[in-house]
Amino acid sequence: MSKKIYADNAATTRVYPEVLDAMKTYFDEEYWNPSSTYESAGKAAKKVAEARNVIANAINARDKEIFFTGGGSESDNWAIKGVADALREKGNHIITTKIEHHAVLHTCEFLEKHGFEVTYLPVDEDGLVDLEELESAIRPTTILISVMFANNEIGTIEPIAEIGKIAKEHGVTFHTDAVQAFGHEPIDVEAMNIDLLSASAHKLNGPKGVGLLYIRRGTKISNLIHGGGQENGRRAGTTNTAGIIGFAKATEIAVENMEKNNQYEARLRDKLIERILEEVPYVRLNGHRERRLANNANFCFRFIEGESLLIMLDLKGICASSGSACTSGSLDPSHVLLAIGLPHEIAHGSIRFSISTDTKEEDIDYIVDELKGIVERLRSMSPLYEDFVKEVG
Amino acid sequence: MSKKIYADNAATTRVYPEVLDAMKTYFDEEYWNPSSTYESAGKAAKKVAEARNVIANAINARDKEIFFTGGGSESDNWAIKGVADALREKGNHIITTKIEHHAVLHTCEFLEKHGFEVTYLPVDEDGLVDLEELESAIRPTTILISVMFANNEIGTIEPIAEIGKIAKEHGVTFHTDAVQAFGHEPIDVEAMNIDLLSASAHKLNGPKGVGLLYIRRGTKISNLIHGGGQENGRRAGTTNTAGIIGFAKATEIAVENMEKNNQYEARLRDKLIERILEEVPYVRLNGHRERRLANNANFCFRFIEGESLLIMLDLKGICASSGSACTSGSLDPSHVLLAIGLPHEIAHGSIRFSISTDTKEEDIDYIVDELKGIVERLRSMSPLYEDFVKEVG
Amino acid sequence: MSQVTEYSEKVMDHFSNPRNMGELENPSGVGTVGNAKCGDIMRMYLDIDDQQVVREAKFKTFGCGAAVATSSMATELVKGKSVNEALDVTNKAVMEALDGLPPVKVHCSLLAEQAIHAALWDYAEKNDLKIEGLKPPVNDIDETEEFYEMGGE
Amino acid sequence: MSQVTEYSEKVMDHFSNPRNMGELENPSGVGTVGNAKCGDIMRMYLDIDDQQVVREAKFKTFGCGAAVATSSMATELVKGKSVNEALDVTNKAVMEALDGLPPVKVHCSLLAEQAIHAALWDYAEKNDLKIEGLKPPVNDIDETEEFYEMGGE
Ligand SMILES: Cc1ncc(COP(=O)(O)O)c(C=O)c1O
Ligand SMILES: Cc1ncc(COP(=O)(O)O)c(C=O)c1O
Repeated sequence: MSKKIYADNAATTRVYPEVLDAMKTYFDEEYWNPSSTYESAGKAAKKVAEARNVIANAINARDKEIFFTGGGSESDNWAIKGVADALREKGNHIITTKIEHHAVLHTCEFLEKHGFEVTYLPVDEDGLVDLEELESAIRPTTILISVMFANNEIGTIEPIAEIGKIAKEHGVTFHTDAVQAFGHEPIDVEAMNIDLLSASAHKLNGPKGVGLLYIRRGTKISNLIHGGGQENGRRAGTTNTAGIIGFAKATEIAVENMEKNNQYEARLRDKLIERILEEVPYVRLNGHRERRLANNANFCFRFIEGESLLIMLDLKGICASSGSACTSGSLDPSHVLLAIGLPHEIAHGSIRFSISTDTKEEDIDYIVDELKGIVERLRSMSPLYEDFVKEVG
Repeated sequence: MSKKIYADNAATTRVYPEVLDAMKTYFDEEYWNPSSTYESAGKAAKKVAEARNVIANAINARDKEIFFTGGGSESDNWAIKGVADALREKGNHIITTKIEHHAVLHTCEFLEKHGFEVTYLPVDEDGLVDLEELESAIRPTTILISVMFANNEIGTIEPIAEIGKIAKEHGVTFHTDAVQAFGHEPIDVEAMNIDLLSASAHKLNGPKGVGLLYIRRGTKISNLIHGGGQENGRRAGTTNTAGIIGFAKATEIAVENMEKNNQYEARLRDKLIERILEEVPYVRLNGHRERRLANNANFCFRFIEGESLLIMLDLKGICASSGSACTSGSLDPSHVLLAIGLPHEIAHGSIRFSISTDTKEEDIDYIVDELKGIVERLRSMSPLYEDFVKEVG
Repeated sequence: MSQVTEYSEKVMDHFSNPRNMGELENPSGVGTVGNAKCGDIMRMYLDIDDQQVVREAKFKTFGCGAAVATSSMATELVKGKSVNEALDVTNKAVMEALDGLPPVKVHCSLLAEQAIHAALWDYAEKNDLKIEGLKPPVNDIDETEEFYEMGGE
Repeated sequence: MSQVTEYSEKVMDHFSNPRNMGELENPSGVGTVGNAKCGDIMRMYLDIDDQQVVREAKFKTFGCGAAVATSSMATELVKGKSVNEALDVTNKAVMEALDGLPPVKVHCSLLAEQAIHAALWDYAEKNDLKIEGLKPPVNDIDETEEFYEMGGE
């Protein structure tokens, strides 16, 4: 197979050479534990401090408000369980949405087993949270609102600043899972009144296994990983110097090029969306048409199941992803697609293309050209399509 | 400064070139998310599966019993909180020791605030747990015994197989923090009746930010990081392919060379211990003389405070570590040194040398030679020594 | 673990080049099993001659790679068999013929078995036959949801 | 964050090359403050002439790098000063002279201030003087623990 188009950047991204370069020394030469006393270790500590500063600046936070973790999932778990534990006396109610990542949803479900009550807000057909609905869900016992910055499947960007404002007015702590947005969309924790924010390095051309939780000064939150005094006593574990330094380098590059990259990606994304909607029948674009991540295009192809589509694309050298249940071994398709109101049958036929600046214009054409043939072929195999054609006549 | 001797391998280790080599591709070329459907991702998944196998074999576990985490601290937190949560109905009593790493101790303290009772077993002057004391601490409500495999400060190796036997006889889940022992001491989870075991890659020349929890099949334990279905649904978070592959490579090298390395290190360690005990007055070796990690030597130098000693060594190019409180900002010295019965004043004067196969015989001589001068100099500055000399006459 | 790499070569072959895909004009029996809600629907067409031998088998499948491959293999396995022999084409037989399936995909082979049975049942009904050991198919295909009527695209 | 790199160059200089380290044979005043249990003990010797001017100052310190450096700096600062001026050598003055200390080390500078006061108090007592603003030192040096008598090495 010669052709290779990676269109699954929402799953993970290529580590940039500059990022790997920045990290390398911290594996073998400057391998010191930055918590140690000797001078060499101080160099590593200084580098980590610089990294923290770069990352803090990216979201208008203070250095001391950035806490490095082992990834986005840990950050989400920490934010939610940490607030739940710290504010247990104050209340037991949490508000989130039906379209959160499982790192949020399953954490909330865990808390439900421990006496917490969780409101899972519905979203509209574009995946947007309704602000009035959110506000009216707030109770005297509400201790946390957790709404994702941008959805990982359908790319919809939530009205975070507006939610932050509501949360602030009601004195409720506000967490946002910004794993898909950090380094991709402008974020200002001050202007947006964000109290807690999760991010993960590998979604922006950094390494896997390192993430962060932004914690606004003064926010009440218990630790999740207890132990040594690292991260100002808030998150134990020997500092992952290489990972953190790589994260910072990736952030630096992402922030510097954000506008340019987004313009580039949005143009290709729009071309992909337009060609597919025009040239393939019985297709639906999932997610909001405008308020969406620049790199995300998600479709449902009627009468077709996602995994089959995915494998056929793979055989043509195209890497994409599907919200189909078949890839996960469960019977239910993506909870996100169900939440935007798709029937199971349609939701099973979803595919997500998440492009990057590595994607070329000709790649988009190649994707659409191949996709047309594949969709046609799979429909010719589909009993659902057979019935549909017979019905329609 | 030309001379540079790194004698702090218990804090962290150099990543071997072979390990970095094994990892590299998984950052930039094979950066795929191993949970993805397309074929390329399958390669990464296969590599991770191989890594899991290498690591499982190292401790006589099955592949499915190995769960990768973000480090030793996370593994400890998971083991303890996970069992506490899963067995809450069965009981609320946990047994551990006074000399555990903070990742264990602070987790236990957290649980104490949540209705659990914890017995912190004392140790003898060598740092060994008393088996009878342990057995008699078991109550009908005991749900977990957590005793470290080897102590990170004084190097003492606990009687793990014996503890495993007792735990099994009483039907109590047994966790061991083997962060210092994994890859350094032979471990057999079957023979030793270990139910849960924590390890961390960076203690054996692997990368920082990746660890594991071994979970014996059938062990009841809740998740700590909820979310995606990675690690068989037990630990969410995008798989840290490079980290895991590096961890496996490091394990492979460590296991293959364990005997040879331990012989080498133990010889140098013994030389260090013997020369210091002979040539420096008023010194105490901490930890068991024989049942100790091959790379660990820990001393208390009377009349001297550890941080001063550490800086002076650093100025001579020697990197070591101290259990002195002054490096941590607290007023109490190491809880481990206090637990083996040292008075505060003596405990403040501790230093740990943790060598590696990189350490040369001449390094040992250099350390001792420099140390003698430094100890003498610091004693000449010490009012405690002044008083002592005057008293003794 | 990725699914694709867990598929055997045989599965990938039957997915990429499915045998007997399509419809039969006047089938002796046709059966549809599965559930669009769950993401799998298999339809099997059988052409059975007077000697009760399956002369032709065709399928259409909405479903994952394993669903397509098991359908394809199932048609191959029943072709040329007597009705009674065809009844013995179990999900195990299909799986073995495909060199195995990943654990999460075992249900697809069950579906293939059910599809054969459903088609045979249809054949039996049409011809007023009683086939020893054949039970009526459980038709759990969901009602088409009313998404499109409700303005869905 | 590592401690060493948080030390200013001045601190490192006064730690590596402490000024006035040692004892005085017949000091006008000597004071010992701190607590072995907490890991810091400072002893300051002062030689004060008839004009109540500090002619000589020496110290001995058991403690961390900052403890040594603040002792050294404190002796430098009191030398040549009158007793009343010496009283004004506060922990702040010591810290400033050292270009600052890491937050966890600020207590060392307080100890240095106390050591000066303790030595001055001793001088005042010996000479039956009353020095304005000087309070008796709090002697919180721990009882020597009985570890060695109990068989400790
Ligand atoms: C005994 C022991 N347990 C746990 C840990 C924590 O491991 P990590 O720093 O990888 O989280 C360490 C080392 O720091 C250790 O020595
Ligand atoms: C929105 C969102 N939240 C959380 C996560 C989890 O991040 P990680 O895989 O780094 O733990 C992801 C990606 O996997 C994500 O897309």
